[in-house]
Amino acid sequence: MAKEYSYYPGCSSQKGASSSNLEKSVETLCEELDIKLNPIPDWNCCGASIGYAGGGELPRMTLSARNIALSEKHHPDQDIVATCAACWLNTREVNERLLHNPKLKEETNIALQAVKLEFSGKKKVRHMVEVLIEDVGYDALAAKVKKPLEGLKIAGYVGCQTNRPFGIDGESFENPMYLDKMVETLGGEALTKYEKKVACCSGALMFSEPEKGQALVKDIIESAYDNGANMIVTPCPLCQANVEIYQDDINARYKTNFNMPVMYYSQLMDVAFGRNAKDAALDGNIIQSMELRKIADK
Amino acid sequence: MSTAVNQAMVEKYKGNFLKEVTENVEEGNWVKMCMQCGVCSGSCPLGPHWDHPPQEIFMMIRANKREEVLSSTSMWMCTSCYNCIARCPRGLPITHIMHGLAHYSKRIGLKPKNQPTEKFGQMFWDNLTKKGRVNELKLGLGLYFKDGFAEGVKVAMSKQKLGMNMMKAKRMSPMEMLGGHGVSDLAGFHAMLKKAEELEAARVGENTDKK
Amino acid sequence: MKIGGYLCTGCGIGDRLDTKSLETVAVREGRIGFCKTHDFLCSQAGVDMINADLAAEGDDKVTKLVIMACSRRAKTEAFNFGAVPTARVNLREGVIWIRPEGSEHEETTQEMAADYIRMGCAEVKAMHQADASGEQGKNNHIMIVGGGVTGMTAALEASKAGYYASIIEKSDRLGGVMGQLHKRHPLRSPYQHPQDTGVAAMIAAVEADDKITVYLNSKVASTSGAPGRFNVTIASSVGAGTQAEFGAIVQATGFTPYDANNLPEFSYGKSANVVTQLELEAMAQAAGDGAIKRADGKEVKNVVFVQCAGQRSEKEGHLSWCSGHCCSTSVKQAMYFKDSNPEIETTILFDDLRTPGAGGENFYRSAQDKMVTFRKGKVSTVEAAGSDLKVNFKDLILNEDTHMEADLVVLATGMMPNAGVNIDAPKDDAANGEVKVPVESILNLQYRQGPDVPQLVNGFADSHFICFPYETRRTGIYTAGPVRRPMDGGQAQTDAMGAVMKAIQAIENSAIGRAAHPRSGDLSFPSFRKEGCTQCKRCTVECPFGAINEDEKGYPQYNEARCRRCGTCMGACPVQVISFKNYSIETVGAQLKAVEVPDEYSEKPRILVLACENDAYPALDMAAMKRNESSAFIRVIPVRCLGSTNTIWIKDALGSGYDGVVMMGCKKGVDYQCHFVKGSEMAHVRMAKIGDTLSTMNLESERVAVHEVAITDIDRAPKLLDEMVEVINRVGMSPFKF
Amino acid sequence: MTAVVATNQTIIVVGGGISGMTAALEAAETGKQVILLEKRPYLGGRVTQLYKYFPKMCHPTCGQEINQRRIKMNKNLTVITQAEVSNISGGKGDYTVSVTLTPRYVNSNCTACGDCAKAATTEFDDEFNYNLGKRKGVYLPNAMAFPQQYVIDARLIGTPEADAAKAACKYGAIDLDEKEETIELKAGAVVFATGWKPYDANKIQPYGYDRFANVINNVEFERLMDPHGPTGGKLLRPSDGKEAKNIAFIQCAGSRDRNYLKHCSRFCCMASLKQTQYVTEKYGTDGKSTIYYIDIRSIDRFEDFYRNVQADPSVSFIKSKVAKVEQDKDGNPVLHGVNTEGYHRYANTHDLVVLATGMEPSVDFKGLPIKIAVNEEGFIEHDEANGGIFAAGVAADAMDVNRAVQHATAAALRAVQVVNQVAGA
Repeated sequence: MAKEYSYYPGCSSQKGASSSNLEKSVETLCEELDIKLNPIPDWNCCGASIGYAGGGELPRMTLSARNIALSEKHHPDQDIVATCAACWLNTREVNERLLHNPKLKEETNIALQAVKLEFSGKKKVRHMVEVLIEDVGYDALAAKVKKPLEGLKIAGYVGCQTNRPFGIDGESFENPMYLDKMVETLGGEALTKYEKKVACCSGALMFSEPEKGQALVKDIIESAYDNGANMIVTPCPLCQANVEIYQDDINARYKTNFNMPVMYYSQLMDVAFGRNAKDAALDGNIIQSMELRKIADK
Repeated sequence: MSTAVNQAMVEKYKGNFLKEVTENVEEGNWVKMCMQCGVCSGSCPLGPHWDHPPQEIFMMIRANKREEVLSSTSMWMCTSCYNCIARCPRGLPITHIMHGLAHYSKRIGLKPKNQPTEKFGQMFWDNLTKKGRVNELKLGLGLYFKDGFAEGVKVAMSKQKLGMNMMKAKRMSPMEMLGGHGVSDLAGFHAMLKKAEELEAARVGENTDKK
Repeated sequence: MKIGGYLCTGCGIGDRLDTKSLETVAVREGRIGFCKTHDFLCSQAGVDMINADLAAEGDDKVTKLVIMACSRRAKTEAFNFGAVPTARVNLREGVIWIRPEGSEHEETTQEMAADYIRMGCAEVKAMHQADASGEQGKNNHIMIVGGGVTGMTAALEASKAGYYASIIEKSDRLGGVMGQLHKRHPLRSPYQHPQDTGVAAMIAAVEADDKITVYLNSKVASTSGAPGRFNVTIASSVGAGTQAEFGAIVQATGFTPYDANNLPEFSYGKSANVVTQLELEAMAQAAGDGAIKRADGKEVKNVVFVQCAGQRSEKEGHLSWCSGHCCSTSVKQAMYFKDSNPEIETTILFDDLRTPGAGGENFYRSAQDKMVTFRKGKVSTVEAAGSDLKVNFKDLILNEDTHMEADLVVLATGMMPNAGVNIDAPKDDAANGEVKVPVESILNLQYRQGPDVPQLVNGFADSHFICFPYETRRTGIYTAGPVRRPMDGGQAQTDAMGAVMKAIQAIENSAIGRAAHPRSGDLSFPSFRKEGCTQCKRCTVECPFGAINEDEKGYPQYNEARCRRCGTCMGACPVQVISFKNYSIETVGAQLKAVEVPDEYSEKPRILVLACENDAYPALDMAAMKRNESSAFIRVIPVRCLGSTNTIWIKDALGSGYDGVVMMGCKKGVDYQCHFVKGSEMAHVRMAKIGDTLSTMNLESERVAVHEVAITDIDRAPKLLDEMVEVINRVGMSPFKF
Repeated sequence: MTAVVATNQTIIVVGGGISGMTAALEAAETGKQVILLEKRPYLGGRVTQLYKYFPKMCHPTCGQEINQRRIKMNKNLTVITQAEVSNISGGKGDYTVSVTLTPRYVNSNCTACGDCAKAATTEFDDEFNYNLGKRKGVYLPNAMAFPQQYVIDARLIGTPEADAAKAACKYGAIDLDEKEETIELKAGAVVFATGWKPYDANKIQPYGYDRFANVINNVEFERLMDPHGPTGGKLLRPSDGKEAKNIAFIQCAGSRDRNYLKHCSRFCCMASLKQTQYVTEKYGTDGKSTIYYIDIRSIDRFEDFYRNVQADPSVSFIKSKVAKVEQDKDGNPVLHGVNTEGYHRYANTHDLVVLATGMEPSVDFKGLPIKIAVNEEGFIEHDEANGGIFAAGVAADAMDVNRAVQHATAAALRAVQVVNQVAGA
């Protein structure tokens, strides 16, 4: 029987949005692993990490609270799962902050009366990666591998928000290993000494402070090259976008020749599990990994 | 309106900025717990761009440097990487405090002028609250035009290739221009946010009334 | 009377040495009763053999032993025959483990072993069975000087252990400084709020305890005697004095708060609103749990605490040390304000905030939680402007000179010990024009070395030893609390218990005539031959423990229970009339004379090594365990302390043809490591003068070397001996070989 | 071994480090019957692994020598090594303590001649050197080891090597058939002097102790200085054996931090100040020490020591909790952070980083079979309800050696009070 979850896709995963390839590849992955993601009906934006300029504490709390309340109403027995780092972080953080602050919870629920919802805080808010590690397990993932990612040297870029402050699987904030373990599970070579594993890509500040942001991304890519990587893999859509799509700008600014593919873990899994390039949404990447495509096309 | 709130706050807290922060800023009640170890300041990815890193801001709050703190660009440098929270030996939710201070400075009208993150952040908020979900295309275009039309055209032109790439990869859709995604219970959504904003404003107002 | 020799052939001794010939050396040359061999002497069978000889009757009865086996540090328990005079001849670590194998070394190695056997035999002949000191007496009564929380704790805990205590308190009440406090730091988890001082309950407990006598308004006018028989005159300022006998003494005389009048820069004395921490306690006490009011009756609204006021400073008139408690005290006092009214502004200006341990850190956090403001800043001045104050300081974080307004400033001033007279102070203080108020003695000890316990640094009466914090240099007298070291009340109470433990131990040991630390259990004690004494007083002056008084004619008067048995007096005596029964001029002198000195042309020099048994000897021992090679020409004699080395030994050695003498003692000076405090230093002083002797003998001064050796010098110690061999190679063999 | 006599007037001291030895000796030298239990095969505890003590810069083995001699000469005191308390029952003045003894495989016949070790070849990590070096499976734990008897590593039992060691012993000292056994002892009072363990630096992830060879902790640094230690007393860094001359000391590594230990471990400031002087001792002005700190807690007369170190031109101080350590291509640790005195950002390269890790109690007292008061930090609190069970030294709070000895002396008194009451009753 399929494992079912109350799914919070988030704005970037929508059709035609910046991480629609993550959405697609996760969809494929769920088919493979017999996982059913039930979208939270009429979900709204979580406020991301930059919402604070316009939104105060309480309005921002209510955003996620509404999503949680919707999930509580429609999927009472299912954990909430998000694929986007910021979506997961915000939802989980709001869940915990409301539980620890009765006043805030009370006010949030007053606001939620406007949509006839109530936040009770009984939900577990999880990241898709947690589902894979804890509910599926590395062994089960390994068992699914049909086309091992042989010869691929992969820098696991965990970034910030799928890491801090909650962590995945109790791992270290400074040196989480889960991406590396996944890569190895899929038959690839994990570059475990990759120094920029948890460095910041500048997040939303890439938009407002592009020079500062690109300086950070430059180091992230450079370190991957120094470690001999064929590609970077990440669980975070904003990390993926920031590291992938500005490489032209960075090359212009720093006189570099970066052309480093930045993939999602879900895309790697789809390919390793034997799915084709389309199912793995490889077309969704601006910089293609020929090596990965070759395996997908095998 | 902002300046009125500001005046009321100055009046109310009479040089006790720590108390003002404690009572009005998101997670501001944690500021008193800082022991000035500086681990947050050293952990920030955009650290070199902070005029005053978090630990110093906490000290400035105790030293009643109200204007200097609230008009600083520093808090707007936060990338929400959570390094500071993860490492703080006293458990201060520093990321949230930075966000809180930034928001508060805006609320009472002391925010720095022409701060790009402040502008972008507001744009983002307006974008998401309009339909309940973010319209990335409009947001992106808005960003290009944030410094005026001429500047916007220039930026947009320079970003043309990026945009084309994204469209080619089906990660950006021109259809968004025509409406795009949104929540269906938009009225309820807006009512909810309005209520939340009222409650929050009342908090500050309530505080300003209290002597 | 028979001396039994026992030669072990185990651990390679039998393989490396010609033990048959060693037996002959022991019996013929060492002239002992017999020499038995055993291939495993430390085994039960070996030890049983020795015990059987000790238990024998008549002519067969053995009364002294020469154990020819391993180092005295090895198998100590097996070869412990109580008071029976025993020489340990070190053939294993002392010979075979430091000498290489091979036929070319056999001769010198064998000679080394033979000499050590001769030495052991000679030593044991000069030894006598030690008997307990004659001056025994048990007195279960402890005198406790000082009736503060330290003194009261000491008294109550002594009573709980079944001993009697008398508290001598100079004021008219018990309680000391703690009794003047509003509240004290929390002592139990979660360490968040100030707690009741408990002083009233403690005073009640003291008063109710029939084992405790309290003398208020009293001072110690005179203390004479020794552990087990201290004779004390207690003088009262309100009535007649008392005479009493005590077994031991705990000095808990506490501290005097630093005089803030020395801090005019903080307007102390100029403004009534600048107060010390102790003065704030009085204000808080007056307020109860209500609002704290200033002298002018105004409620305090904005208080600033200035940490390290006049302390941690090298300025003239300031205290150089940190008083330890003051950070926590300010934290506590800020809470007095915050707990009564959270609206009161409280700021603590500190440099380093020192709130250690589990309790300290929690207490600090709790204060932050109560909105006490902490700023890292250095205060330069406090200005009084009318009734309000302006505190000028440098904010060290924001790196700027700034100021704060306050309506009350609290100065965290330091602790100055009440340790009485500094007996080591240079006597010529009056000469450099300084007029000093004479310090009153606390104990008025009728000791040759002065009326109070020696002070360490900054006037505190602490012990110098890290491992042995209660080793004050006056046996049976233990200091506790802030007189010893700056500390807070909780620590002082623990300290009081430690001091009481040592006091009880001193009582129990003096009752049976045993030495106190570090030679605990030693029954021997020094005595002198009056006929030979020249009343030169060197022994009384040099004794590190003040054990020896002088009678009216200038003869030494020993107080065995005060003595630590180091032998410094024996080393000091120019006419060699001082000795222990089992350790004397003869026991060492006979050993060095027993060595066979080959003639000048043999190319076999002889080097006498006198090594401190606490550090240098173990270092040589451990060097041997590592099989570090040493010269075959050394002959090592362990000494109790290098301070016990009498120059006659050096003269005798050089006069009898030794080519060099190496002395190894512990580090001296400020950070001395000598377990007898001054022993090593005295030896150095004496040896500095040996040059004259050498030149009258026409010998090169390099032939005598004095080294400071640490127990870890396992590589260095053998090298120092090699250096002497090189010296002899250079200056030639001694002409005094006969 | 089973012939130990104990009554309800006996004091049992658990832990044979400096605190336990002190508590045991002070009571025994007052005439009390004392049994001292030690988990390791030798006495002395952690101080035996230190090079020098602050503030005197003297050697711990010096006091250890005196204490061992006191023990050898004292017939009131019985020492049992490789002994752990497995159960306690009863109450004040009448406890029954079960003690589990693990085999040493070497009995008191041992003369420490070393022939057995010569017959052994297999090497194991040397615990005495915090695994920085190796030792044989048949070994004397350290040069000062008391009892001075060899030990056979249990991992050798059943191998030909163990048989070879047995065959090499001429004194019948090796008994390969020794088994674990449990004995029961009566006691009037029990003193826990179980000491501390260094906080596990692997948990302090930003400093990379688990990832970078040249990040070590403060107890390991002591071993590098010891002439008996793994480098023969040279300051060689682990990655490449290069002499470490530019050394960073990171204070509060795991202390004063809610992510790790909430408490201040009290001794670490002084320990690092002391260790800067090791660097100066080795290299003079060629050495360089940098202390990264929050507050320097050189309390009471230790302030003099701090002042002297401040005057040392090779030592500098940076008021900063280091944010993170990275490693450059040559294996040098690079420290990132902000000097908070005036806001100066740094990225400093050093040869070696020493983490001033804090103290945590080595025993989980909450898990004891008998209930006693334990605080949030895991230390035993003094409480009348603890009956005749007392803490000595670091079992009660983080503290330095000098204080631990004071505290242990006080603990001895508490125990003496109990047995005197039993005797008087």
